[in-house]
Amino acid sequence: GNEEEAGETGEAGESLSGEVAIDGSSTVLPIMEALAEEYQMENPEVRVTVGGSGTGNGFDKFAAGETHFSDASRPIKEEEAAALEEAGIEYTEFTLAYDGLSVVLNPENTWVDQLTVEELNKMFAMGSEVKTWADVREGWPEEEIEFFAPGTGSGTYDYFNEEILEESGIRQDAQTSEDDNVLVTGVSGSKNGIGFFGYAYYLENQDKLKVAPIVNPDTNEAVTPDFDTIQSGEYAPLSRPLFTYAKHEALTDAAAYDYAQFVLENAGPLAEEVGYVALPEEKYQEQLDKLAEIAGE
Amino acid sequence: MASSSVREMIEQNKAKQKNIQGLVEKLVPAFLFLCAVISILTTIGIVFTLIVETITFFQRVSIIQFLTDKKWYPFVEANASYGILSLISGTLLIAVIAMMVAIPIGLASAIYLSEYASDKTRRFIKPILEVLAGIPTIVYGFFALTFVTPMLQKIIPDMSIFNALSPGIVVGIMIIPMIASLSEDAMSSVPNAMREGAFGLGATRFEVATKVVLPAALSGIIASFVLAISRAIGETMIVTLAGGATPKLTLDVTESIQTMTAYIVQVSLGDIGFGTTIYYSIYAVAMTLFIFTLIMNLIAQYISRRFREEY
Amino acid sequence: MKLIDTKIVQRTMGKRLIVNNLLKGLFLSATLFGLVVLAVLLYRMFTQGIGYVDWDFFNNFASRRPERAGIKAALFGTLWLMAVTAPVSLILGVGCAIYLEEYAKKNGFTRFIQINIANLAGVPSIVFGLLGLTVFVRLMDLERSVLAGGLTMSLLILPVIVVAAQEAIRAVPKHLYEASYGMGATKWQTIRRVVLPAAIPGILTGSILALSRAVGETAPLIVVGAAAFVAFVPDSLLSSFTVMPIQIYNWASRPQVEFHEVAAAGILVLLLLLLIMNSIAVLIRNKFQKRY
Amino acid sequence: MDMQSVMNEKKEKKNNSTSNESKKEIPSVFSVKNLNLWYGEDQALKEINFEIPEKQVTAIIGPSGCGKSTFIKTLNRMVEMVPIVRTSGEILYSGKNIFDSKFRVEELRTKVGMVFQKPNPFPKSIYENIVYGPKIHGIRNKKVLDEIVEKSLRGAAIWDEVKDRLHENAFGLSGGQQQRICLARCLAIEPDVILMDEPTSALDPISTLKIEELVQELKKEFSIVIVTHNMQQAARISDKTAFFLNGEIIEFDDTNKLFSNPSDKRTEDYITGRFG
Amino acid sequence: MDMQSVMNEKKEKKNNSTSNESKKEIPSVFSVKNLNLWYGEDQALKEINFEIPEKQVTAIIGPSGCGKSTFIKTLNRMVEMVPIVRTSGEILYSGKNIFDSKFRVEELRTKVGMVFQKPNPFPKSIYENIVYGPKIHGIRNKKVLDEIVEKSLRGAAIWDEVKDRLHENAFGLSGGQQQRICLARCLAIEPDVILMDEPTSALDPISTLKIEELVQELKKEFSIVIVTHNMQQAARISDKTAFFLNGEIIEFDDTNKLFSNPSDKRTEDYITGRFG
Ligand SMILES: Nc1ncnc2c1ncn2[C@@H]1O[C@H](COP(=O)(O)OP(=O)(O)OP(=O)(O)O)[C@@H](O)[C@H]1O
Ligand SMILES: Nc1ncnc2c1ncn2[C@@H]1O[C@H](COP(=O)(O)OP(=O)(O)OP(=O)(O)O)[C@@H](O)[C@H]1O
Ligand SMILES: [Mg+2]
Ligand SMILES: [Mg+2]
Ligand SMILES: O=P([O-])([O-])[O-]
Repeated sequence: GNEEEAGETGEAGESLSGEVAIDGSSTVLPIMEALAEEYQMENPEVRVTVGGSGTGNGFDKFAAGETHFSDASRPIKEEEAAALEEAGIEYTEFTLAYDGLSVVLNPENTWVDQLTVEELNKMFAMGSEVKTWADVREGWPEEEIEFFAPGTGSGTYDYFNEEILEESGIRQDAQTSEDDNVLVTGVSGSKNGIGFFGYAYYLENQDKLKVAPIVNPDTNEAVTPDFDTIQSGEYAPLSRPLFTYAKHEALTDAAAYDYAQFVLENAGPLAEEVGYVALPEEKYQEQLDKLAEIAGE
Repeated sequence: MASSSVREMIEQNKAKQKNIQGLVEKLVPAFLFLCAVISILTTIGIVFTLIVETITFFQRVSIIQFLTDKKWYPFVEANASYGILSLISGTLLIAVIAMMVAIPIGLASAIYLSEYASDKTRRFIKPILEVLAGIPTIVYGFFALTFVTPMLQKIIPDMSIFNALSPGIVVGIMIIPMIASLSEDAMSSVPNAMREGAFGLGATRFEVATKVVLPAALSGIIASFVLAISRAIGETMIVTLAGGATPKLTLDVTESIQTMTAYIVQVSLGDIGFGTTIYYSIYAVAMTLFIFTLIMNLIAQYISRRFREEY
Repeated sequence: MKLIDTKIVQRTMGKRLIVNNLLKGLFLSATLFGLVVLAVLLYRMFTQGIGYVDWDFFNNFASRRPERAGIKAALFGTLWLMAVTAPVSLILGVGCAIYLEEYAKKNGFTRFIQINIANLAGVPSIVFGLLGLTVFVRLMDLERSVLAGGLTMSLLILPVIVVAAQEAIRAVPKHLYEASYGMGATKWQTIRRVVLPAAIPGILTGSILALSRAVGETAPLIVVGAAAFVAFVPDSLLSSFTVMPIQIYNWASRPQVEFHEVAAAGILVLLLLLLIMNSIAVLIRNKFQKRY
Repeated sequence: MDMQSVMNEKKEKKNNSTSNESKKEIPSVFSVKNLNLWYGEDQALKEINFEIPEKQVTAIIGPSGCGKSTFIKTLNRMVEMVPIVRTSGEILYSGKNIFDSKFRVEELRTKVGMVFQKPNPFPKSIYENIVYGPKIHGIRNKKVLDEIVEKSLRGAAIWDEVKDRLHENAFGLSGGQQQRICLARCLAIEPDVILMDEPTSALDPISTLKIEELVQELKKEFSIVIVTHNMQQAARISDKTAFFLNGEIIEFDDTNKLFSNPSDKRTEDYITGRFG
Repeated sequence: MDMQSVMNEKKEKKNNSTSNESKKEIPSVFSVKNLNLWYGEDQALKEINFEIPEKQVTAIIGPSGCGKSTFIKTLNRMVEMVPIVRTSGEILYSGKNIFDSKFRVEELRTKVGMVFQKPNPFPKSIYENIVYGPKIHGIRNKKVLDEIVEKSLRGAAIWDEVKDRLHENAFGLSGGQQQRICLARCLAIEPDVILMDEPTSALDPISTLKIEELVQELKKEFSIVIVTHNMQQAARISDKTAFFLNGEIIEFDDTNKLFSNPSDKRTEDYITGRFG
């Protein structure tokens, strides 16, 4: 179904050419890659490059004028907005989908049934005393934990830092990478590994990973992330929206505008396909209208 | 055609060509000189960029911290530590494991090829061994991550997926041909008269190889080791894929580590913004790496030059 | 009076011979170890990857679905990169070699260049990447383009080409120079019409081997920058690009087994390309060997 | 050593043998004046004074290491390929000193061709070998080049042997043929002088004979200087002979005279085989 | 060639010169029987039959390429270092065929030492050179080794020259000294036989003389086989001489007899300098 839909949009933009440069969140990368892939098939003359160097790193490039769209797994920070203003770059935020930031374990880990926000904090926070599972909860084995986390340039890190770690920063011996695939490889390859990243990466690698249910502090019930619990917000506090920021100046270019349209028209189904939760249909329509408005200016 | 015509034609052409030819003869060497100078410019470029950015780095981070701090954690500016020791230790750990694999195997291969193998065998095996050296390192990295590590995990169940042992072994495999080939060259150039002398005393082939040929070829062999260490230190993709990203001072080969090269790749992949301290830190790391390998290369050159004309 | 105890000699003889044979076996197995690893490596890449190598693999771009993933962008990216690297490194490298062999006086400066080249050959490739990043990407503002990557690679393999070309030029017999000078040829005429044609097989062989190193290099290009997802063929020197090793790295670092198979398929294509390049080098060498 | 009998034959052939007086009349192509040459510290040529006559064959003989090759290479300044060479004195060629800074060595070598001890064809086709000289001197016209090739190969008496395989590699030829190709290559730019440094020493007797006949033929048009360690050869083919010893020119005279009645004791010792 | 005068001197010195009859009495160390040897397709030794006497000096002479080196290297099977070598026939050493598959070549070479044409010391100290043999044969006792070194160096008449620099590199010595070091190295394992392949051809006359005197001395304890291209040397130092030609043994007899009254025409031609 998706492909055909994509096909129609593509035909509208026939004979378009140009360059579209995208970078930013690695959480958003699977959606954006899928979008770019589908779009490129219909519009081979438009050159779309997609990077996944992390939300923060992405904004750096955005401000440097190197990219046209900047993906983000958290809202833009004040200092980033300031930098953009200084560079004279006008932009608009578009929401693409919802994500449930997933805490994952090795499948051989049989003892962790659920984790609380406090336990996560205790494990991951900077200066943490936790070395083995036994330090987290009594009765768990005395085996050394291996921590895997997104790099500090990523939105996921920022989000986790804010919601779980209370801005304390992450423990320094954690294995960090901006590439979430590396984290998957790490956790799936180490019996005592634990890590976190976007839901899509968990879903894609379900056979190699085990996801930890997180206790919702409001209801005190352990919730496993899935489409329903993320959409409903039950999976809290780790549910979050995913964004892309578009540069206004770029949208005056036919190719970039066409691509933006394509993104909003197809983000829902493609997000679901790669493992995120789509927004309600009308939200996409609203944003399409906003897009037309910006381009119309 | 009159016999004088060629001569005349040459005369005429000479008049015409004289200036052009003179110019060509002056311009060409100038251009070629420029080409040669490019090699120096490249070195200057490398040293200059490294130094300039490293200086900026040291304006922000004290060189004392850089050299003595035991931790390398640059990612949170507020709480950063820049102790190159942990990256160096990771690098050396890999190099040591690699040499433990490559020296015995490489040297044994060299001895076999130079002392035991027939000409035909040698001509057959040596090029095949050299294929090993020509395989792109990314292939080795992939091999380490998807084949060697899982195999090692079966033996050492506690081993982390990212560890020093697996990439160390694979780097070692990669440099076997280098040691084998260079050492074999050194051993082959030991004159046969020396072997005859030893055989004439009733020595076995093994005794000739180890007690006569090996000592005589020692300088060439050591030079090959030093060059191989330099390669191992500079190797990037294998350790990036299979070594992990946690710089630490450790001798535990089952743990994840980080090398200097892997750090540079990690930061480059994240596209760290121009002007941040992290950005400058990769130059400081690269400078350290450059100095290490430069020293190694100079030592190798010195050894092989100093001891070349021994017999 | 006899100091040598023939009994000891007799006694140790057997032991020594056993040691000799044992170690011969050991040395042989060490030699075979390399060959076995090579065989295992190739076998694994083959069994993992061959299923994905088909026409579509060459004709498709990168994809989030393994079965649709192809290497077209990377393959063309590599070819584009070579289109920059080959001429630049050849011209500079051969030029430098000619200068050193034919024009340079044997003075300190020449020796300095020579040592310099030897050391450049030992600088880790990732450091060249940083040079490229600073000089080509930032200073010359070429961005993360084919040109920037190609120039970086040119500098990387320059020393290898210089050394190979020097050796080839040195192997041209002196009597050919004499013949040419004897006809009233100028120095450059002699070099261009006599020396280079005679040295070209050697130069080509060395250069192809150097270029095949460039084809397989990953690290410097990661530093210079090549995007994660590129689904088009570059169309100009300033276009962004990806190359085969980076695409393979991308696939290899994904956790899904299917992508590992795609990576292996990519490796097979890369090895095939290298095999072709090396065979050409060997062919050239054999064809032109022993001409004088 | 039947030098005498060779001489006698020769005398019969050449009835108009040149006398000391007639020698003066022949104009010279090279006038060598007080030539000294050093390889670094070692002096290889000492105070050479010497007139090389036009359209004659001048042979240079002497024991190994006496400076024959050095001298002949000095005539086209080929000796300067050895970087440590220093010279003093002068060599006049058509009135101009070839060591003069304004004198262009390429021009000199265009006029003064050279054939070497070992045949040294380029690793190209026969055709390309011959046209190499004309081409570097700017002659590009295909028809002219074809003519030059035929004429030069005929001049070197090898046209019939190779005319059907002009585009084959010259390396496929025998040593004697290669040497004649080298000679033809030299003739192609129509020099005035041809220098030959032991041109037959690497050849078999039959090829040697061919080259010797050729030299006799060529002297009608060219002035020839030939170094040889074979005294019979010098006696057979040359008009004048110079005897070198330890970098000095000991005797220079008509070939007949030098071999039959040398004026210096050392020459006599040498030609009678007492040393060398 | 004043072979005759050398002979005369020699005869005077050795009054008890061995006659043909007494020859039979001397036991032999090597009995060579129908030995043939091929390098690939080329036969280098043809049907050699030969008894090498104990505690005597046996010289082997013959023109270059006749197979002298090949033969002497066959005696300690050193010739097998060339992989294409094939042999037939047998060589008995203390009654056993050295080509026997059970015969250990290392053992043979311990008993049969060899000194080569070019001095080939190991690039180690003089001391290390001498003890190399004893050490590989399992002798580790430092005191014994010290004794061996002194005894061997004395035996090779070089002790006084090097006793103060035993731990310097042997490469620092002159050629003649190096050769005596090699001889000492060979003596250190106390062989029965010493093979020498033109041991003095790379040495100056004085060193040569020293080695020659040494050989005379050594034959009291060892059987010596020496290849030489120098007939005077053979005449001076050997008791028996074998003349090789084209891989065949032409004549083998007492040195006196062979040089003064050769029984084969070819031997005579060779020793009178008619060829070779
Ligand atoms: N390239 C060189 N560098 C230094 N000395 C040289 C060089 N070429 C020749 N000589 C020396 O110059 C002297 C004359 O050499 P030359 O080659 O002219 O002798 P020649 O008469 O041609 O001998 P031959 O008959 O062996 O060719 C010799 O003593 C030689 O050692
Ligand atoms: N390694 C080899 N491979 C093939 N043929 C060989 C080899 N060594 C020697 N020969 C051939 O065997 C024959 C005998 O050689 P050998 O060296 O024994 O002669 P020689 O009498 O010692 O001569 P010289 O006096 O020159 O040392 C020669 O024809 C030689 O060409
Ligand atoms: Mg000469
Ligand atoms: Mg010999
Ligand atoms: O890559 P991020 O989505 O964590 O910024």
